[in-house]
Amino acid sequence: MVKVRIPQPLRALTNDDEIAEVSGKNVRQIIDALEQLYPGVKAALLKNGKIRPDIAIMLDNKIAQLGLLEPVSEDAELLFIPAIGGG
Amino acid sequence: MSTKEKKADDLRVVGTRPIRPDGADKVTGRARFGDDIHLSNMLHGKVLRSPHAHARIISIDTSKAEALPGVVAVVTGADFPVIEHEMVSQGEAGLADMRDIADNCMAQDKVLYDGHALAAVAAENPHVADEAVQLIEVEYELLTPLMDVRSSMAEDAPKVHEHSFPGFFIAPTEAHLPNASRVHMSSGDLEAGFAEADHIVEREFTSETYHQGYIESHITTVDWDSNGNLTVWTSTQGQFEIRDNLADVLAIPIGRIKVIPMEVGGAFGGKDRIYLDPVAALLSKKSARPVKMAMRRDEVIRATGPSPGTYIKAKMGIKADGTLVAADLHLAYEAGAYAGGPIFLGVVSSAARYNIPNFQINGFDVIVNKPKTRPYRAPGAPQGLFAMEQIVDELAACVNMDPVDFRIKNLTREGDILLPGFPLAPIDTDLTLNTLKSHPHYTAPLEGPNRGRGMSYAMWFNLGAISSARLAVNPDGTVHLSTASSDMSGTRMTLAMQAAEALGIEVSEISADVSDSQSIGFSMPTVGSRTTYSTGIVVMEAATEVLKQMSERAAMLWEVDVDQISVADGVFSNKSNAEQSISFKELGSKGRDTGGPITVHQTSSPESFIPGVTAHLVDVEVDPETGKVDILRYTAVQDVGKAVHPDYVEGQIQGAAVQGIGLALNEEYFYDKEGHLKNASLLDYRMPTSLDLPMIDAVIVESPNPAHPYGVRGCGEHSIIPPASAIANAIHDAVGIRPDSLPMAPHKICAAIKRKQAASD
Amino acid sequence: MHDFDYCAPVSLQEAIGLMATHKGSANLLAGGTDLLIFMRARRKRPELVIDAKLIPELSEVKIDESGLTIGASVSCRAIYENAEIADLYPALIDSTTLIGGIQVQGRASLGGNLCNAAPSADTIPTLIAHGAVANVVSDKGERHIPVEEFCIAPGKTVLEANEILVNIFLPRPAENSAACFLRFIPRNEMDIAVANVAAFVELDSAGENFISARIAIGSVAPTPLFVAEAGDTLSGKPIDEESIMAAACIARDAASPIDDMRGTAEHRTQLVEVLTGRTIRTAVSRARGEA
Amino acid sequence: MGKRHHVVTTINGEATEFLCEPRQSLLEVLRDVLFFTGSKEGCNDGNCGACSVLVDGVLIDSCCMLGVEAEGSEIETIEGMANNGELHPLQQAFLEETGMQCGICTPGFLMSAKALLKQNPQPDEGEIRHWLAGNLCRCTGYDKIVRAVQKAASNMGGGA
Repeated sequence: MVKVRIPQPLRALTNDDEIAEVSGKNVRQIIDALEQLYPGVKAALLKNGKIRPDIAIMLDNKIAQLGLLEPVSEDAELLFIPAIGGG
Repeated sequence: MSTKEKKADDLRVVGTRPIRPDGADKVTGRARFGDDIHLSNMLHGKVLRSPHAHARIISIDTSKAEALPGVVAVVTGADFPVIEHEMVSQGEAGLADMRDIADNCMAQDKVLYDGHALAAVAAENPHVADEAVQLIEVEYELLTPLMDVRSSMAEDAPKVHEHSFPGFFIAPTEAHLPNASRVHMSSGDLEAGFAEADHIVEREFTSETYHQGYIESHITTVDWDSNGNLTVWTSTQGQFEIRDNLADVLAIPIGRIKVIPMEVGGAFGGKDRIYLDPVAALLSKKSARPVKMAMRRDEVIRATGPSPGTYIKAKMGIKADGTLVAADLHLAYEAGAYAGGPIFLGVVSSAARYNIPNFQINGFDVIVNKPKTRPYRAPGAPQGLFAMEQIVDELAACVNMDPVDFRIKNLTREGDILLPGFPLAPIDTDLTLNTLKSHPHYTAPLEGPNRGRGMSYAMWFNLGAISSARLAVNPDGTVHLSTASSDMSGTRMTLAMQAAEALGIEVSEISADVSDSQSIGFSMPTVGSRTTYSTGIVVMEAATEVLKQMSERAAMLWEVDVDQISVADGVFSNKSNAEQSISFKELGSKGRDTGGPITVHQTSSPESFIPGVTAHLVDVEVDPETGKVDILRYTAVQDVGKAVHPDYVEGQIQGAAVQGIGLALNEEYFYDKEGHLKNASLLDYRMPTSLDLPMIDAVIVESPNPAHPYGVRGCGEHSIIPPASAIANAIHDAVGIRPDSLPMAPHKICAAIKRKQAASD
Repeated sequence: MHDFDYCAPVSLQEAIGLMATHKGSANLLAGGTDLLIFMRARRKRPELVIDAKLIPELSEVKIDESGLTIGASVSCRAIYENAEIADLYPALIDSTTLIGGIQVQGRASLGGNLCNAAPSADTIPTLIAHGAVANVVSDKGERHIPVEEFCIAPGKTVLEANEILVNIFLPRPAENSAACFLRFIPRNEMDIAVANVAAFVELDSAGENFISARIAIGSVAPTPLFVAEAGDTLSGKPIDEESIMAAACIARDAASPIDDMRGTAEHRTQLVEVLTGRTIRTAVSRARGEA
Repeated sequence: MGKRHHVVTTINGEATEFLCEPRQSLLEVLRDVLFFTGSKEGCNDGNCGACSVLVDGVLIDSCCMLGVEAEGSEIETIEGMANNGELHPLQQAFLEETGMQCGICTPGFLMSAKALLKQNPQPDEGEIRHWLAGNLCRCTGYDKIVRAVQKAASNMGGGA
């Protein structure tokens, strides 16, 4: 199972659950699985069929580069964090 | 092919101090910056800017300007295509609404700050253009300006924008805060945390808007040719950002735009976005001639940058043993005239460096009638730390702990979970603080009245993100390195050094340049302390591929399998015949005979969120009669993983620390009540001069970053963060007051000393 | 910048003629460190710019028994590099070494600083403290104007549109006298005074009592201000903190500063008191030959 | 457009004539008329020193002087600092001590430092900092610039 840390803005949809365990082989499947558990999550995370531009996905402490297509290993930990930078 | 894994102490090139390739041109005046372009038949453009902070544009009449002899073209907002409101990722520089970006280049319906562009003229020379601009007549309906975050967040504040700026982490607030969006992060149980605290300190802080202050203005030259192709010569941190912004704002295909990066005369985060470029493009299109536009200094200050002013309320609690147990931060940061300031970075940098089990941060991105904020070296961090590191100092004193020991007790270490939810990547955070504590400055006597010492500790993350590099082995066996990473401080050299290290050749064998947007693959701009680290990794990936292809050539020459070829220190050897070995240069010069020249182009995206930490120590002397603060001694310790070129690393630390000293003591935007900026010059915007500073002792420590082959961490931004809080702590040590407002200008210090005297009388 | 004509007369007569015929539409140019900036900012739009640097009378420095005459276009740098001036008028050195950076000092003139009439001008309080006189000519004749009467509002002087400031005369300081100028700025260089003060003191031969004093303050009123009472209160008083602070308080009370981007009224008021005390103390040391 | 004046000067030792409008500053003339683009514009009001040149041996900001005022003057710019390709000791020291990052302020600092060493061949740190205060650098924090000037002074053995 993939461990997903639920970011603050989604917790209204997850009844304040902070961690969800779902299965999936890539980010798209993980989000679909989350949607099954917590309806509305998918619409919050996606825009025009893509991960919203202000969200970065962190998989096992590395920023995912492939968006929804990023492969996810079986016991991975997945995190949604702000896409941010510096000067 | 087999290569030997390099250990840090094996490095031949990395860690040395060769002279940079662009240096000779820079000391002889030959280096070509944005303003050094002179094209045949070129016109000069100038911009009309709003004198009002907030007004509706009723009408613009350009007829008199057009009639002035020498004027060739005039544009206004009406000449811009109408594009949709769409939130886009501005790369790692944050999010933006593309329509807002266009509107910032040229106002459409409303002007939103003193200095907002609303028309432009191209003429035969800059003086005529300047005169013509003054002939443009504009009728305004004045609106109420909102000049600070608290006014903008007031319940009765007028709404600046009709459109909202929906984000995922940052959400529009309730209806009564029409100009603010909110980001919220928390962990633990705040109430319980404060309940178990033995000491609690709560304070409020404010800070004013300040600017990046690069000495080179914003300058661009655009040629819209008769085929509809645009060539742009500009001074920028990212030629691809300029290209992509231009394509969006002008609604033209990316393929028609070529951006040629000139030498960059300083940027610090402020040159990753279009301002003049689309205006010059439209003037060029209208006039069918190339157009150069350069901002005057007052335009740079009025209409570009800056870093946000803030209002911060912070409450922190510790147990009697000095353990931090709870923190509650309210951070309200100016976004400027459009949404999307550095609030996330303020939140993340405030939260990262200490373990605080019960933590809440509410961050607000607040629209005000000031120029749209842009990233400035560790955006959002100095302001947050000005608050927190002073409270930390106060809490340490509550329990009589040494300030360094207090921080060591609470600091985050590798693997600790940070507030956004991810663990801290490998770094030896103790090393930096212990180094500061054992530095002679820490225990040096500090005698004399009104003198004090203070310290501060900061953590910042550097970006990875996409870079491209191309290595070409020349017919004589020398190597050319191209990247797309703008070089503002010597990165052509630090990248060439990494290439030389990886290839096993001397750095003098490598030439390096920064290519235009059509000559190399996409790269993120030079931001976020990423170039030496991230582009460096990509360069080394390319170098590995070069060695692989050269090994194949060696195998071909010696008629053996490639697995018989070993490479070490620039020499290819045949494992099966000890007699056969060949140097990189010799093999390279046989390129034509072994299958043609070798060129490797590499694009990839190294990891982000590489932490770096820095601890600063400062001695000050306060003149209690005038409130003036003088810096007597300054030491900055920074963990840079591995210093590729130690001189440049010291330069980054020193330069950042001095910018931090500037924003700490004197730099600020001064607006009158109507929102007119009153100090838009380098006379009254007071950046530090050489006479305001001592030598800055930059101490490099190196705890290797495992994500980089040589252990490199980004180092460019970090040291701007601690100075304000370190100086505030030193002022407290000197005269017993707690500065609560940036900059710590003499009149504020004076007033605080008076208040303290009055209270003790 | 707007379009204008330029000429460089080589005699005072020629310049007087040009000023008379271009009444009101001509500007004299000395160092240009203010005029060029004002023209760029559209604060001045002369049709003719008259370069004053080739006019002999405006370029002269003369020291004799009566005092010091400095031509209006002489640069700050030429003043502070003059050892005789440094010896007799150290406050003038204080002032001229503080204007701008070395580059600006190479061009900026004493006359320009006076005619520009900025409330914060760094040479004017010193000139006032020294009892300097501005010598002015025009096609209508000569005028000799005490510097404390020269400025009438920010950027405005008593000069008529046809008049030329030729030079500034500073009387030779008496024995046992000296002056000092101090300004407060947030940086250490390249700034406009938040407040500034010049004090001239004459002591008795024992160096124990004030005989007379002249104090002028700047950046705290629409023009640089001669505070006669502050100096007068020192006359005949012993040199001690009580007399000095009494003068400082009078100077402080004469200030009527405003809040602006360079400082607050409250801070400026305090600075006048502090700087007055400090300038008097330094002037006293200099008069005693201690510094 | 304004009436142009004919101006005769010497620039870096070469007799040079040019035409300019009275409103063109010496900096504009150098950069846009004569294409000596080594002098830089940072502020155009005498507050950053990026356009520093020597006129008749005196260090000035070329943005604060009109081109027409240069009649009969000897002007030295950054382009004349190296001698036939051989770098001046200050230029060499700025390279060796990395007294620059972006490089936009560098020509101005070099001209200022050259004027300083001519007048005071062995300045101490305080004298260097005071003299260079009219030149702003935003990148370096001045530390390495001051060291470069010290090194050049030492290499020049006290003789400018």
